[in-house]
Amino acid sequence: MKYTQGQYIITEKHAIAREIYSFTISCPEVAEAACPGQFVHIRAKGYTLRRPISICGIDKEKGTLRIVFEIRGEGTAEIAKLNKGDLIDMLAPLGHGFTVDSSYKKVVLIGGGIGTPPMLPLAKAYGEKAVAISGFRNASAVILQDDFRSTGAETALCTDDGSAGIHSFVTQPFTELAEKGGIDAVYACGPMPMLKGIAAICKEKGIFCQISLEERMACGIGACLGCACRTKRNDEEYFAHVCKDGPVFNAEEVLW
Amino acid sequence: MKYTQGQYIITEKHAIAREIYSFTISCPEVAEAACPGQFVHIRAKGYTLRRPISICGIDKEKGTLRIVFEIRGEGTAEIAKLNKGDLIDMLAPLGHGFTVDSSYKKVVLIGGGIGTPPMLPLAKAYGEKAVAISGFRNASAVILQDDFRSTGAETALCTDDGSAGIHSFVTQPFTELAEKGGIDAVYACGPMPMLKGIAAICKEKGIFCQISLEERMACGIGACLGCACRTKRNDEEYFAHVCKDGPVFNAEEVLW
Amino acid sequence: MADLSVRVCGTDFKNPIIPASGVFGYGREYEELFPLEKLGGIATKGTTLHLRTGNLAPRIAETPSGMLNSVGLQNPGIDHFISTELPYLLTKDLVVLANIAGATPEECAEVAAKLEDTDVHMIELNISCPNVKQGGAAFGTSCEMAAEVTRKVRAATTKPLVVKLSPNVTSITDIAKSVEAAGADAVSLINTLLGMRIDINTGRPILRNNVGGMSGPAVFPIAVRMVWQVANAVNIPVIGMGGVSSGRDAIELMMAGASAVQVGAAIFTDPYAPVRIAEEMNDWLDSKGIKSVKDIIGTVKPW
Amino acid sequence: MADLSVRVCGTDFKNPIIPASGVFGYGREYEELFPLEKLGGIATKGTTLHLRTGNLAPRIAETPSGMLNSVGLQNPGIDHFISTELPYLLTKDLVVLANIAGATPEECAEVAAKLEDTDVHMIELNISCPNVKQGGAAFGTSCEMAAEVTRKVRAATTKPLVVKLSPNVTSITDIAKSVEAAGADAVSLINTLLGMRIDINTGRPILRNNVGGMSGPAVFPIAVRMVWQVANAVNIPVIGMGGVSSGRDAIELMMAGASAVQVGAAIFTDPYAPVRIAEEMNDWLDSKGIKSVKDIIGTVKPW
Ligand SMILES: Cc1cc2nc3c(=O)[nH]c(=O)nc-3n(C[C@H](O)[C@H](O)[C@H](O)COP(=O)(O)OP(=O)(O)OC[C@H]3O[C@@H](n4cnc5c(N)ncnc54)[C@H](O)[C@@H]3O)c2cc1C
Ligand SMILES: Cc1cc2nc3c(=O)[nH]c(=O)nc-3n(C[C@H](O)[C@H](O)[C@H](O)COP(=O)(O)OP(=O)(O)OC[C@H]3O[C@@H](n4cnc5c(N)ncnc54)[C@H](O)[C@@H]3O)c2cc1C
Ligand SMILES: Cc1cc2nc3c(=O)[nH]c(=O)nc-3n(C[C@H](O)[C@H](O)[C@H](O)COP(=O)(O)O)c2cc1C
Ligand SMILES: Cc1cc2nc3c(=O)[nH]c(=O)nc-3n(C[C@H](O)[C@H](O)[C@H](O)COP(=O)(O)O)c2cc1C
Ligand code: FES
Ligand code: FES
Repeated sequence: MKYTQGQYIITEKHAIAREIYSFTISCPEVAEAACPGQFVHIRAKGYTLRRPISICGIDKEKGTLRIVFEIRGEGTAEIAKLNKGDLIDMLAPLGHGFTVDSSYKKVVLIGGGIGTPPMLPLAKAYGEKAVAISGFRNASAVILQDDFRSTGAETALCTDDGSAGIHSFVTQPFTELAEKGGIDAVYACGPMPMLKGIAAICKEKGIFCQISLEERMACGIGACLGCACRTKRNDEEYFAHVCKDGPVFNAEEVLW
Repeated sequence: MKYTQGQYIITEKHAIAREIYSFTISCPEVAEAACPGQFVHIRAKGYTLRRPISICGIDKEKGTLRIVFEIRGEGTAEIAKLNKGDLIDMLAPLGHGFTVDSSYKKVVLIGGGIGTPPMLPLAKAYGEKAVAISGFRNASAVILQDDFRSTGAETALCTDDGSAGIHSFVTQPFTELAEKGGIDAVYACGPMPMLKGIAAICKEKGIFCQISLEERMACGIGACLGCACRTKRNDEEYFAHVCKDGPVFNAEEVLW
Repeated sequence: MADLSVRVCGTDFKNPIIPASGVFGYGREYEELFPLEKLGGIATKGTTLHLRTGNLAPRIAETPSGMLNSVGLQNPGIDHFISTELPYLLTKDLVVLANIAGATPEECAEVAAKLEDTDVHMIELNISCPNVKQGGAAFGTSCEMAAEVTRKVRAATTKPLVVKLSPNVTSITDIAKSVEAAGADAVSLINTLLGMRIDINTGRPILRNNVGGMSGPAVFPIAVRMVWQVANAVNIPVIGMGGVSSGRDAIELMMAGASAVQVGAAIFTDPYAPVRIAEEMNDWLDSKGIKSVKDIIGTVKPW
Repeated sequence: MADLSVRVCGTDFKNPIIPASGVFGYGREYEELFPLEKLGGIATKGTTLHLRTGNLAPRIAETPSGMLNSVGLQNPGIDHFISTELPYLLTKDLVVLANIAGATPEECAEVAAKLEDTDVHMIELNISCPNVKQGGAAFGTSCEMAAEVTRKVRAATTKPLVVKLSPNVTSITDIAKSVEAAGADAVSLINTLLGMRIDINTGRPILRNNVGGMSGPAVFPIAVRMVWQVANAVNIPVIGMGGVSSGRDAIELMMAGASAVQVGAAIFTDPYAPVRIAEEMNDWLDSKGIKSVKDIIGTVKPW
């Protein structure tokens, strides 16, 4: 199975910050097939288009997935109304995830805001080899720090206003780390300016960097060509699709 | 107040037959203003048009209304999902109700299928002076017979297949009653052929007859002219509107 | 409190929200629910020279996020409007747009002429109705017919003349330019899109008229596109409508180029829609620190 | 089990359901979910002479009961289609409609000519795309252009030729009659309606292309009306589409006159939509005791 569509039971629901929810979903076949960096495509009652949400946790033994999402508009508000015990309609797992290489000695995971959730499965995969840098607007938007710590990863927390952790953007602690050297790979998800900044640093230092992109989607599986993204492959421009070729891309492929 | 729109609490919900529900709604101002034969216009989540449903019970003391409706399509199915304690959005009370005259000695109330509910407030108003004839497809569709009996009205039950009560259409017991004479008024609601049949008998016997009509509605209050009904007033054709001039019409006014 | 007032063809509206013609009658029924003064204006039910009984029922059908209607211009005729409905509306503090229609250009002009001696504020000429002289095609579907009826009505009135366009055309900008050239002071759009539903259990169209006009949220993206195209094609104001059901929708239509916004089918879902929409617009403007709604008209920045 | 088979232009479909062009790619992605054999046919992604990269993103916006797209005919070109996609599809037991487009009538004809030596079952010519020679107006918006491109493609192919009509026109029956006269074997309709959405927080159109094509349940009543009008105006079969999302919708479109039904945006909501719709049609026919779906085509009884 590559992906499948079905209705799955929500086994846990938590509000983990203002308008941010965590769902644990029982979906054994999907959990079995899922990799870090992939996403699920969720149907919102009353809406034509599904909503793409990154996978934030994969428990193959329990057969569960975890997702963490923020209410950004009507569709996510509708999904947030679902409760523990309700069925959630997902097309999953979708997309091309992160490259996880067990030979890497040190990796940096950088999440900005609601881009933090997809970093968690990587933290679990790399454990103590990972440094997880997370950035948020302010203290009240901070999520998942305990989860990152419990994977054994080193963590660094930044806020734009200094109300929690370091008063800086994620690029500052990352630059410091990068200066020290020894980083095998950088993985990032978050707002475009952040991703651009990180990609530039990695390019300069010659560090392998993968980023997870967002685009408006219809099918979610590569059929409709809705989620185009300009990339470069073998020096030729290539219109890739975020849902199938991504959401994870090698940073150097992306034409910003 | 003529009518108002608001969200009201459902205080009771019962399934009273297959796909037929009874709601009791706490709405003191609406109950205060309501008369037998009027209807409420209910918003169904996700639908543009409201659904018109007759008032089946008015308790001015408790400040409640009762409605009884059948799932006929998507909108009524959506309304049926509401539960006790939920809010129901109503524009009410609407329309022109039945003429209730305390000087009448004997009246006949005739309800066919889901046209039975609006007869109940009349039974309450006339008590022992009323004979309530109800007709249904079969035994499993029978509703409200205990309610009619508890008003003191005499009741007669017909089913199309004889699985309960008399094996006949409502017109048969009604014709027998009409033959006996002494009827001051007939009130009826139900399928068109039934209403036509009753109106014809009343016309022949010279009995005052009021019927409640259905038509597809948008505004429900007489503004959009959506629910036209051909009628005759002072011998001139008059395009009446079911929501405002009706739903109750004097049978002789209607151009079938 | 943001300043919600707008000015269209020299007429001041205290806010840009106007119930659309046909959904609001002449205002009396909704006045039970809220004072008409809360509205910027009112577009009255399409009125013709003589009483019209309209089409047979059913005249209403539901569609996904919308509806069809085939009322067929039922109305009591212009004389009744002038004697009975207009005086009442003129006692209210709002702009009255008299929506008029006719079966020939001459009939439309005659209706407009009758309004000349009244204090009605504006005339909204509905050109989506069939032109009997031209075999029944709607006036609004050809530049020539649209221009002709506009010219005739223009000659009959000194009132601000708003011509209401049909969306059932290949190029609404061509029609808009024709009516501008023929003397329209403003255009309003969109009227309903022609649609149909069939009851599969009976094999009959749901509407007795077989087809009807579609409106409601479903048509909103078409309205935004057409308002944007027309606002960029003409130099007269555009009054936008079609599927508006929230303050955000109204803001969107104004950014696309509308100077004021009419609200139709949304009223059936929520009878307070016009009032709520004006309030939501105010809240949004306040949240963005925008002082006047006039500052957003036509501000969309195309890519 | 009702008989769901239909025959269009001499080609047999095991059931009337066909994923619409553009939503289903060349079938590979959905084959992960169900065997393509469950479909009556497939209308492949619109294919042009050369590879096209399409428009910049965002290309997708949501609308009430619908969506906008501005993919801009991204496709790998007809040679790639013939060498790589078509052979795969032809191993499946379904009818393949090759949807083609071009910037000039000549380009369309050239694409069709390339398909002549293949075993593709039908050609579906999309005339909603801009005609570069005529200043960029869509072929499908004038009878002359529609007829010209149809004639050129007709001359280049002996395959059954389905011409796919644009709904953004004043009279779709006139266009349908023109393409019939120019040699089309069937028409399919409707393509998308031009719409627009604006992000009011940025003041920018949501689509990078500013405007896009609207489809989904919102447009269904327009599709029913146009299918009904066209089926009554031409003597060639009509393939219906536009907003179909249930078996009941498909039945309704066939009663209006469609011989087969395409399913587009509904697939995004429910990827199994085409399969489910065929099953629902069967259930409904069985419940009514109708033996063959062919018995409902065009059976609507207008008032
Ligand atoms: C691969 C991927 C992974 C994502 N992972 C997460 C996650 O883990 N947690 C989370 O909170 N959010 C995530 N997002 C963003 C999330 O998809 C959007 O916030 C959501 O679609 C907004 O829907 P809405 O109905 O609330 O907003 P609306 O604005 O009402 O949505 C309207 C339309 O635009 C689309 N849209 C709006 N914003 C975005 C966006 N940023 N990206 C893609 N489509 C958008 C919607 O899907 C919908 O089709 C992810 C997006 C992508 C592409
Ligand atoms: C004055 C009045 C009183 C009514 N009282 C009752 C009652 O007490 N109990 C009850 O069960 N039903 C009653 N009805 C009928 C009820 O309104 C319809 O069954 C209901 O609107 C169907 O909605 P739907 O969404 O289930 O069906 P759909 O077919 O999905 O509805 C589509 C559209 O058609 C309209 N429509 C469909 N059938 C009817 C109909 N028979 N009358 C009017 N509009 C219709 C709907 O309102 C909606 O706008 C009454 C109707 C009227 C006009
Ligand atoms: C029931 C109904 C009746 C209408 N009658 C008229 C009319 O008489 N004159 C007119 O110009 N437009 C009429 N319209 C069109 C509306 O004024 C408006 O242009 C259209 O409904 C689109 O707006 P909406 O989507 O907000 O409803 C009518 C619309 C409806 C729904
Ligand atoms: C994302 C997308 C891409 C489309 N691409 C094409 C295309 O390449 N060629 C074409 O003829 N129609 C194309 N269409 C139009 C559909 O085939 C169909 O005509 C339209 O969407 C109406 O059907 P629906 O409402 O079921 O989606 C596209 C539609 C969508 C949503
Ligand atoms: S969303 Fe359809 S190709 Fe990506
Ligand atoms: S429903 Fe609007 S007039 Fe009756």
